[in-house]
Amino acid sequence: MSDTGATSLEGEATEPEATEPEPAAEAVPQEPDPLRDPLVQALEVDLGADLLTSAVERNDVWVRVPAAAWFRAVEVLKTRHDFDYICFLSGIDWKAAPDFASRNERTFDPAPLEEGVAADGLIERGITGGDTRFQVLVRLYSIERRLGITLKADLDSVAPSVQSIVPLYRGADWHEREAWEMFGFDFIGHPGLRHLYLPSEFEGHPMRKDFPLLAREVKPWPGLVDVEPLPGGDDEPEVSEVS
Amino acid sequence: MTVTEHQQSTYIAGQAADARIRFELETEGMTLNLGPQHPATHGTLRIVVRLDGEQVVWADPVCGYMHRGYEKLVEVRKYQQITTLVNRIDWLGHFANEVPFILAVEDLYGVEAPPRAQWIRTIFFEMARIANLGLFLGDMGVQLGALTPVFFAFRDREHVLNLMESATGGRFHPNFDRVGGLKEDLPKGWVDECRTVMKRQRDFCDEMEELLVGNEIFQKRTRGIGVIPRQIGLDYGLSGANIRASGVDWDLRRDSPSPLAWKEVDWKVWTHPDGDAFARYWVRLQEVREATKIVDQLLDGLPSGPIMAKMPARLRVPRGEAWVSTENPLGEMGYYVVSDGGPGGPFRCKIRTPSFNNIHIVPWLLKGVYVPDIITILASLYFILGDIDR
Amino acid sequence: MPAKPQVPGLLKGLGVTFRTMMRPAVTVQYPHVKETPAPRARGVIALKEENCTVCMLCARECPDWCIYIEGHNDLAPPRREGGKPRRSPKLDRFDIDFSLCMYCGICVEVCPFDALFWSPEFEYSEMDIGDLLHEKRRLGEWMTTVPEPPALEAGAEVKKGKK
Amino acid sequence: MIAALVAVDVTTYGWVTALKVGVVLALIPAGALILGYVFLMKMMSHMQSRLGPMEAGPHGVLQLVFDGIKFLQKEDIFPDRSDRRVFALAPLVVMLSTFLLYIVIPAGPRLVVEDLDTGIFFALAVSSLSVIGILMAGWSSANKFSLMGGLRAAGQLIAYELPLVLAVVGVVIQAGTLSLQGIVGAQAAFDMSFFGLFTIPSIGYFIPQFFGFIIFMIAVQAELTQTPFDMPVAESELVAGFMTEYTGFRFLFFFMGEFGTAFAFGALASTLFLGGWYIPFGFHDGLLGDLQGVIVLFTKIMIVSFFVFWVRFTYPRFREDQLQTFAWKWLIPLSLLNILATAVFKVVF
Repeated sequence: MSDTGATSLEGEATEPEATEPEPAAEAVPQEPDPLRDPLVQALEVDLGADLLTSAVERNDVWVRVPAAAWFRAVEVLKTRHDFDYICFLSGIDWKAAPDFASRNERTFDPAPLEEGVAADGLIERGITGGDTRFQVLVRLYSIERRLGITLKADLDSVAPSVQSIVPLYRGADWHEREAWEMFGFDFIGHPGLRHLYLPSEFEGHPMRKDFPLLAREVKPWPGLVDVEPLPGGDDEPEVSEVS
Repeated sequence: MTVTEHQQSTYIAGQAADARIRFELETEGMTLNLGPQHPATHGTLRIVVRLDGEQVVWADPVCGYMHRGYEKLVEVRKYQQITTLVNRIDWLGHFANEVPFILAVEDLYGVEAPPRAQWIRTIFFEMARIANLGLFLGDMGVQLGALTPVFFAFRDREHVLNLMESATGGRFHPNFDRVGGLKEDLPKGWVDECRTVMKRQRDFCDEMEELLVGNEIFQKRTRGIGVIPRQIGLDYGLSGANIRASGVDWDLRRDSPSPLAWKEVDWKVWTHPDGDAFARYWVRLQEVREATKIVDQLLDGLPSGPIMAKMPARLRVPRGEAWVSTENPLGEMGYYVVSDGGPGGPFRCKIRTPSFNNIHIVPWLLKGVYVPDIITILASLYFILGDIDR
Repeated sequence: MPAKPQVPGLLKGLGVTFRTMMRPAVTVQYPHVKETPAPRARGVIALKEENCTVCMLCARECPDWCIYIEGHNDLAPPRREGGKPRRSPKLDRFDIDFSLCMYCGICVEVCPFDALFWSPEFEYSEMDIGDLLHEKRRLGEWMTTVPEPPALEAGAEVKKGKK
Repeated sequence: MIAALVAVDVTTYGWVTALKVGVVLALIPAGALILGYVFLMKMMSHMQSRLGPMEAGPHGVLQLVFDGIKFLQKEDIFPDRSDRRVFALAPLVVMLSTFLLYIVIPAGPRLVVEDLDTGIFFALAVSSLSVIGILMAGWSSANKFSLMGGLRAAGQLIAYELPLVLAVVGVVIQAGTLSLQGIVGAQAAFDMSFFGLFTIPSIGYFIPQFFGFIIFMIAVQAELTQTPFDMPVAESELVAGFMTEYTGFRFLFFFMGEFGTAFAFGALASTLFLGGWYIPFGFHDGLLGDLQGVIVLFTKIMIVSFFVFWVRFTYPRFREDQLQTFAWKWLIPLSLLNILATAVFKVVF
């Protein structure tokens, strides 16, 4: 279970309430959702222990499974609950983002430890929590039941890898190639992991948080030029900082 | 004449079988590069095609020539700045790109735009559809060789863009959507102007019907070509008119709970059983007509009132995740926005674009197809390069 | 066996093109006849220098970082005698690089002192891209082309005090 | 005609042919310019609700002239792995076939370069020369797209050569002679009388030979690689088909070849089916007859070309195999039937 106290939910709570430690997110228990709760129950029956956390929030179903049970979970969803439409598959790098917006000079340096950033520098997770740096997520949709589900799995921080779901959904091929290219997730059993967008000799994984965005390094921020101090003025140099 | 499932699979099997036989005869096929500068690809998509005579043995789209790295750029910008960036993804459906992002952020922030803003957003959304699909109706003609339809499309699309410019200031990039409402209200006389333009768009649709849909050569070139069975389409994640042309009755405007004003308007979702290039053209033609009807009804019932909810000057979106997808002109476009509660922009923003999946079916679809049909199929799938490469 | 082409489909197409030939053309001969863009069109940004207090908000909010501002503070006579001399900021340099600008309008909107306006002027293309960097004087000149904001639609709620 | 005006000493054979060759050489670019300007520039744009070129000269009349000059000063590029001689020769071969077509077309009682008594046979034979030129262009420009354009052109032009010839056979049977001057004369003398009820003064064979006329026009559309049959120059697939690699005056040759042939085929169609330079009233011989013949032929060409270009700007393009099946399975049987019917009528009446 995640140690960072994200939404953790045990057992058969009929209506899963999202207890957010932070006051910011609304902690009101959802009213029972007739459409989605049976699905969550059915998943709990099918996946059993593999269903780590699940939440019905913002009229959507979010489920987190361990990386090992990834293929099985997707297979169960496709065969038993006829989720026949693959919306997208992507990844998230939960490392704390260097905070660009609020400070004056937008140089990139390791992020300061702010509130909400756990000890190991991983930022507070979203709805279904998680404990490693990388997470892969897929969103499936069932056309008849007009129902969508987002499946997440934590991947190991050093060598993130997971079973490829191309045998189940042919549409996942390019999504997985993009995730491999951008995040460095290795998809076992993928027909041909090669670069989708970037030139073949490109090293590094751009979407990782520690990959610097060079555009912001090359050009100094025009806002740096502050109103220079008063000639012989008495007060300290005027840094017009409106924040 | 509609193409039954059996007919379609025999056609594909026949084509593929011929391709294989010739392949086994070790006749040295020709590898052809369609693109990245090619008149048939909307932008810079390159398709490496291995031909045997005029038939395709395999095809492999290569994209990335227009990869601008949106998802990375979005992470270093504030919410206000992102709407400008985001409406450049699908540059024909200008306003329709901003809406799902703004809805996702409003969902995270917990604010609800006033009804008048929601109605005007829906009007602009449908006008983006008319402008986008209007161009497709003409463009499909020019891909098949008919020169005149595309000029009609551009001529009548001008009025929709002028309307957008008079209201938002930008013809292609309105940047008019704000978290919590819209930037400004409509200028005087805009509503009547809009009604005349909608009338003109319906005449344009009738012209297209007469010029292309009824034309026997057009039907011969598109019926039974590039047939996508329902299950294969869903497997690849096709959305929008491409999947509705294969008989899937699914439209996010009706099926997903969206705060915009589609519920207050009665309209019909058009589908077609065949799933071939003709069906896709036909479905989009009906969708444009339907969109003009929607806009008319919206204009009649436009509520009055404020245009912007009360918002703080400095927007701080609380921590959380949200996924909102809407029925964009090209298909399902969605944003998965993760906010870390910080002052800056979103922590992560996955942009799900329809053309990415729509083009993913091309290798499967182009097997055993003639060269001229490659262009017909690509034109009928109607992708925009900005969508694929993001 | 291609189906025998029935006549109506093909002839209707010919009918459409013939009808269009008879109707007058819609194209506008640009250099001789000029279309006036809508009053709200975002053509170029005009600067009203008196309003500007060098608060750098627009430079900071611009996504493309294409506004370069330099200013200094002058000493203005104190409001009340014996008080501290007032600091009135003066603008030295206010350049907008229109080759980078993507016309999003955030600077015009975020400016708290209403110093920046949109003008629908669009004929300012240059031979050399360097000249697209409009300095303060040039932005001031555009002020004359800024139209009155158009009246709002019937159902709109006019905000109080909005200019 | 000019020969009659000029002093006697130029009646030697050498001078007359030189004069005729000069006239025909001037006719091809003039024909191409007129057709190009009136139809490709003006009519096409008005059909697409735009004005077309307006700047060059009043109403853009000199547009094609300036285009020509522009092409002349363009750089003459040879693709690097192209076969230079064949690449350079291809446009000339295409121009050759256009040039030879003009020899047999009569524009007045005495205005014909050479009134061969196997006129129409010669014209059709010569018109298939352009296939070789197009193939040479397609193959020699070392570009996959133009190779495909060239091969498609070969397949299409040969497939539509047959209906072209068979459609003409109907006319020849009815006229009884192969020479074009003879056909015009036969049409002049041919006035239809519906069982004595009333007689329509002869305006050519296109009423009795209606199917022949339709097949001929479709075949002409294909010979000129115009839109319902413009696979060889399919802009949206092969960029510009066999002409992709050509620049400068070589492309100008192709352009003139294309519109020159359109002018020539327009003349051929009006001579075979619409009565050529002859109209029932007016002068028929002497200088005025010639003048009137030229004007009448020109208006008939304009009418025929109007239909050809009107179809070109409206229809999408056939796919290669549909195009072939349409020719082999539809046009050729129809034209054979037409010949049979004409023969039967010829014998009965």
